[in-house]
Amino acid sequence: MSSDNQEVLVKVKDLKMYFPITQGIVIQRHVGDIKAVDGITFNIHRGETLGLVGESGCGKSTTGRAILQLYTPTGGEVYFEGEEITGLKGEHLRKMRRRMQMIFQDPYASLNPRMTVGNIIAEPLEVHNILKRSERRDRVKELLEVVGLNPYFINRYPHEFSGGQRQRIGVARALALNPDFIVADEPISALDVSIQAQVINLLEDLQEQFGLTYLFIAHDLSVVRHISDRIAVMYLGKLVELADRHTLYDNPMHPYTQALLSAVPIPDPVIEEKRQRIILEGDVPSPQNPPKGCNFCTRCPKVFEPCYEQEPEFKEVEPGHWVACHLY
Amino acid sequence: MLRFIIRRILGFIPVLLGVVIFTFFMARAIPGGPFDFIGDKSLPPSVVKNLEAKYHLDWPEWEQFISYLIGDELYIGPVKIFDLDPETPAYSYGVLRGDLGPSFRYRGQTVNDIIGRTFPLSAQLGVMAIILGLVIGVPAGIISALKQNTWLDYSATFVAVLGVSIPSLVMAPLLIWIFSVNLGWFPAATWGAKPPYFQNMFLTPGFDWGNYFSHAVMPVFALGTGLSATFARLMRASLLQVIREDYIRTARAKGLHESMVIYRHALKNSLIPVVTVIGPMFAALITGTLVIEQIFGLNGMGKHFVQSITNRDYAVVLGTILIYTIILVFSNLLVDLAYGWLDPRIRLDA
Amino acid sequence: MAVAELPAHTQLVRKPRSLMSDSINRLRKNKLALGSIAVLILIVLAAIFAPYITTGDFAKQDLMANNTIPHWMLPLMPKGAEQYLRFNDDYILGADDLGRDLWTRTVYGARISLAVAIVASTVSLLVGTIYGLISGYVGGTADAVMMRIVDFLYGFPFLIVVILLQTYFKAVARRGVGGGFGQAMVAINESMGGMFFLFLAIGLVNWIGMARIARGQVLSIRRKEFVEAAKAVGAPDIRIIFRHILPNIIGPLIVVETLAIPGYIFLEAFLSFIGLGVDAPTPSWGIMISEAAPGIRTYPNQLLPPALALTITTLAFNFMGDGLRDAFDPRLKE
Amino acid sequence: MFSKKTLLLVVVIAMLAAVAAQCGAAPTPETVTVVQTVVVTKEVQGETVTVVETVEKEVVVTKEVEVMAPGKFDNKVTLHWNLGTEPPTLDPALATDTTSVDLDRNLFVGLTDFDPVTGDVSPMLATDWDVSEDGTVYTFHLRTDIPWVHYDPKTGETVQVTDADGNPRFVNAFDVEYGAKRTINPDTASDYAYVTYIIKNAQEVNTGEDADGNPTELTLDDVGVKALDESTVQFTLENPAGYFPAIAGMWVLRPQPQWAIDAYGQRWIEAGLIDTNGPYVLDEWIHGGNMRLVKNPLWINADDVQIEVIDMVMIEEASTAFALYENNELDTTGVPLPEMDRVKADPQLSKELRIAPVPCTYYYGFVNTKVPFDDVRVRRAFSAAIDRQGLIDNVLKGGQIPATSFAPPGIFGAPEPGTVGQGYDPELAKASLQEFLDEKGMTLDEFNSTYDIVLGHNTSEGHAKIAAAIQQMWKDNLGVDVRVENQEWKVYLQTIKKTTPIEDEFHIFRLGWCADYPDENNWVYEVFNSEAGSNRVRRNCADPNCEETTGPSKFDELTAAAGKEQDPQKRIEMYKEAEDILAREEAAYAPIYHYTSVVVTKPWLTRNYPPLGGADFYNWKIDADAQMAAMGK
Repeated sequence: MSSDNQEVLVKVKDLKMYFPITQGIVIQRHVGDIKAVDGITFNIHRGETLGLVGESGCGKSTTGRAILQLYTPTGGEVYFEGEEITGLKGEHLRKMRRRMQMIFQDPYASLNPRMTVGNIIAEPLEVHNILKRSERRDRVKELLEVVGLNPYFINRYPHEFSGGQRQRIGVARALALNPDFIVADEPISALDVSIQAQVINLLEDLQEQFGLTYLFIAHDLSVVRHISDRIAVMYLGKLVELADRHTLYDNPMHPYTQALLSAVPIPDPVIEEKRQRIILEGDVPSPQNPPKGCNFCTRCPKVFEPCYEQEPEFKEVEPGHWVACHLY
Repeated sequence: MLRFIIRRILGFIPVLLGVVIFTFFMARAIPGGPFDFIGDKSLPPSVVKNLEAKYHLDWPEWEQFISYLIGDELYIGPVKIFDLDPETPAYSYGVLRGDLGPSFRYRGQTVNDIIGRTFPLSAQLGVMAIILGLVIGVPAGIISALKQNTWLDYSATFVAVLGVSIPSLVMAPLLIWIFSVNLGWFPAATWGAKPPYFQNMFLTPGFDWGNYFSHAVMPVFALGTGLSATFARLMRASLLQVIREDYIRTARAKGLHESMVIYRHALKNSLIPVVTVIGPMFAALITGTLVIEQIFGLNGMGKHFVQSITNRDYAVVLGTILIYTIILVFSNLLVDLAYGWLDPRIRLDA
Repeated sequence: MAVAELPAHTQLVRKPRSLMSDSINRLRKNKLALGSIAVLILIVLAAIFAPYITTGDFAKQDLMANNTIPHWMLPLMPKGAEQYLRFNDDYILGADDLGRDLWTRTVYGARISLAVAIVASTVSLLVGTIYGLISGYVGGTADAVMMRIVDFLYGFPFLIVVILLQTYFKAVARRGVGGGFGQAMVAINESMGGMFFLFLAIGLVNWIGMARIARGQVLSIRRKEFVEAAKAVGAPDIRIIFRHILPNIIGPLIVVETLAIPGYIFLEAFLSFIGLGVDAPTPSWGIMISEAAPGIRTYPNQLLPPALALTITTLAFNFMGDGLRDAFDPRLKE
Repeated sequence: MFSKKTLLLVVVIAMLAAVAAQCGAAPTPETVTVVQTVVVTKEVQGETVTVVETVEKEVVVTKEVEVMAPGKFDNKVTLHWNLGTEPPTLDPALATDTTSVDLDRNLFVGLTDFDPVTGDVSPMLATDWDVSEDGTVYTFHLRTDIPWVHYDPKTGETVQVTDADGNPRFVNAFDVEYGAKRTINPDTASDYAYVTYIIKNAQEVNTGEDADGNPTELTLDDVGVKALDESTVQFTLENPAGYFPAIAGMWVLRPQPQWAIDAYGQRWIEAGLIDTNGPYVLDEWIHGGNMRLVKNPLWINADDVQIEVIDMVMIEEASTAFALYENNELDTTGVPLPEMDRVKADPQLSKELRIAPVPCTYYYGFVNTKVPFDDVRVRRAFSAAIDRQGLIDNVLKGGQIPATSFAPPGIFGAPEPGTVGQGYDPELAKASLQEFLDEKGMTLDEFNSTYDIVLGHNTSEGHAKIAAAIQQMWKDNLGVDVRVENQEWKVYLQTIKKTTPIEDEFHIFRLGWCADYPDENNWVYEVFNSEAGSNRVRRNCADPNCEETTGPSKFDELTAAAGKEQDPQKRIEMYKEAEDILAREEAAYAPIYHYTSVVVTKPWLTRNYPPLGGADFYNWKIDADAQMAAMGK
């Protein structure tokens, strides 16, 4: 699957998301920022699944939320179908929301415990005043069926469901508005392993069925490998590598990607035995005070002079393979 | 931490100023003045005039307010703020210089005198009552939480709730009747009326502890039982919540002895609600509890809160409220510091 | 495609259970709380139907019957009381020192105490919740400012403020002070038997704690993903506040408020003790107790009805509050 | 010589030090040197000049903590007494309340005294006095053997005060003059200064204004009080006043120790600082807690004073004080109203029960200009419908005396209760109201709906009970509905002022009046005279708000003349007539009862109940053995 000849659905340009830190005894002074997302640029093509991978706290969830305008980005632009959506407000933003949805990580926290499943799924319809009351109910039942739940569950409350079922409800809610683009924020990491595959399969089925575009956020490469067309690796608020999945898995360029990949078990005992784990030393530096030069220089096994001086550019080293590293 | 403390203390300034402003003008807004009448008789206007002149109540209110804050004989540079005959003694040196002013009702006594002599007793009573409350309440709460839904729990809860539900207005005369008049175990009153008591919070050589406690026991008990009930109920509720937390399960799973689990892991966290109520409670108690003081004839601060308002004894109203507020904000600060100790997740420098 | 885990017909059998119905189920099992609710309902009914179950005139004096007691109460009296007691079985609980029927006064007294409980807690719950919701939801500078205000007020000695306000309002009541607004307030107060400011003051004192708790709750709920989800589907703020946040925080707030009610009833009693309660001859338990307490050794029977009523009511509110808390906390589900 | 500013600064620092010492940690008694400003007269190069000087004085700033000094007061005849409240002051010039005044009676002598049995004026410091022909100049002749004493609480020694030259001080006419002028001095701001206004120029000096409201030229030297020599003091009055000897016995005119007041300022009344001249000295005063008086061994009649120590507590709650009494911790105390029935029935307590008179009267004032109380028949009906005895028997229960006129027994000129004025008369009440209704052509219902009659009282359980009972009597005897309202004390007193707009006034208000000095002038004249009294009931007013009067009526003339009359017998007659006019003919107010206090006294204590109330401990006796036995010692 080549990305060149495809329509760009979402374009992210130099996106920045800083959270201010204030301090002061009487007057709150702005003393610094947590740079959760610090200038990332990438495209998502219509119909593809872009996997976004990184350790906890690297800013991948923030990226997802910033794209959806759940956070107001500090800088940069996000385009949806060529239209800039950063800075949209009120009615315009609400209209745009119909086309972009999100699936959340925690199936327990993402459903309001005081609402019935029917109301939860119908909420998007209600908010956007789509369909008549009676029709909404039918639509909800339909959605329940689509995600593989019994439509008779419609009057039940979330706490009566298992984690996997709840995540299906979350998916149904995201589908209610027939969106084009869905950010799936670690949708399976809170689930039992046995359920994970079911949900992944469901998402894949739905993609096929409705022509969805996914930004699939995960913290380890093994999950995204299965579902993603292309994979982006994030470290400390920046993209370090972006390539289609085969390229990335076969030829990881960035030392961080290499380290991540070395941690993925390989379901082949022979190769698995030979697998050498690259153990990264030290901790992730604070996003409040990232290292000068390359973000990764404090932990990189292949670090050399320029890494401490200059920030590497995120450049296309091979066609469709973007890396931010001084080695290339 | 230090930053936090400094910030909080700086934050007290507007609170104290607000309290003083509010009280100052509110008290004066209430109809009637301190010198309108003696007993059932109205004073002739001429006499009232003399009295008001003496205490500068004939000044405009804002001038009275400024003089309350900084004193009424103050000069700023060459400008004399108040046109006063320097021969007449200053009526007040101002709150900022530690002078809370004179009492209108107790002529010749200052508010500093009144608070200085009533606060120690109220504080002793309050502290002892809180200690009693904790000593009874916390273990009772722990027991009923650990033995949840057993007869032990039910009876402890019942006694506790009963303790909260009996007004001290009933409890105090009942105690006097039973333990003083009928059994003759304890003196009915006169703690603080006669020695023994700590004055200025210090002990004198040869202090008679037995006598001291025989006077203290009934008021402390009357006040402390209600508190212990409150503590017991809070303790039970919060401990019940805490022992369901995962880390307690983990501790149990590690095979720790149950008492260790409770003592090392659960207790500290479950104390938070108790500590929360202690803050304002402490302030309220050590600045006097009117009902208890009234019935046991204690020379405490509580009655001055109410009496001074009735008497329109403005400086006493302000002085007592100011002291109360200071203690209140500082005990709230202590509570916040205690949070930090009880639950390290609560960061104080944020 | 994944399928439902159970065949369809088994789902049909069971009715859906909301958290609320779960809570009610738990509450049903708590005999003590249920009993308390029953007692409270009984007291409320007694207060509502006071004219029908009493003589109807709490101020009526039968001076010849002053300090009399019915025969059945004799065992409750201290020994030696026969020497001075006078009996009169017309009054089921006896008569006070002005010959007023204690039963009537106690029942009518419930009106005041319950009104304090209900009005003060409603005021406090309403003001506190709204304030906390706004502060917690809007966040940012508004939150900081609002919380500074609360911190500021938290240091305020409110009992004394109540006393000052009560004194002030009682003072201006007949004095034409305070202009049209003041007079209007006074008129409202008079139409409520002098209780309006009492309620207002008690409610206003306690909203601060409520606001703090509400804000804390809002903050914890606001971070929940379902709120974000609602935002993501484009739900407006109002909807998020009322549909998603309020229903999730109101339970604990009501519980906290229920547990605070005994405090309000006590505060009324205290204000009565210092002469700032309701106007005579309107009875309140607080007034009745403070009148009867000095005579505890001679006429304990006069102290007993209001003290017992007050104790039982606060007991019931306490047990009900405890029960509600247990019922509303899903973690306590065994 | 310091500049004034520097001086002020020094004083400030010294005071701050004193405050700090007091508030801070001072466990032991401490003597602090305080710099004070004093005005002294000095001989400078043969000339007498008055200069302001600073002097260093040793002042005890923290009172000694009593270490229960064993033996100090053991085996002394001791009275245990409840003051009931912290005395606001012991300064005779400033005292206003009965507690302070009672204590002053035991600490300071007056020019005159009142007979403990009859209440008549009797000689004390003044052995006799002359009155000038026109009745305006009173010359008092003083005994000169009463020593000023100083008591040292640490050693327990009482010594006679000496002057700068070492001569012993005796109470003399100059002390009386000083005391009177100090009271009149506006800087002292004495509440009771107004009772001295009968003295020539006292009013003008005290108010700082002459009769026309202009600033006065007069100084304290112009006030009509003058010590002619050590043993003679002369008072010149504004008008003749037959009651002046009674005023002369009041606390505000008692001799005061100038040297102590100059030295210690307003703290001169503290234990250890105070100089006194009465039967007792002040041993200890822990404010708000307790006070102890000790017998003055140098007192002229020391041999007659049997009680050596008076231990006083300040318990406000009557029922607690009563519990103390039952525990033998008090020798006498008041009986709380709710306990009355039990006390009366108790075989022992009933024997210890006494009813003591209190020179006060409880009354309901009618606002004479407020419709319908502008009609005498309505007022009379309301007054006659009050069953005073019924109220006393059923509500008050303290053996009070039903009042039909204003001044209580024991006041000079007061008629015997029941002989004149208006008492309970339901028939008269009904007839009187009916007459009014007939004239207006109203029914009772119309009366009730037309006039929303309001009875006001200040917030207090006791007043509320009385109001409730009388409200019921009016309902029963007249059929009228009266609303009862209460106000907080200070507000209430504002409401019932004569100057309050009539629409804000109650129709009926309750008040009490207590004797300042035992003479009718203090009663009917000062309270009800429409020309000179406070006249809250608005007698003789030309308009509802009483901005103009209709001129003096017979009552006003009678009471004014009786004050000036010198012949006691004539005065009694005149007051009797005035009382009758006020209560019956005008029915301007409704007298209700004369106060009593119901006290219990342990059998070992012999005490008197002077008609003017108060406690003259020096006349009391204790059987110490019986007391000790009861206390189990």
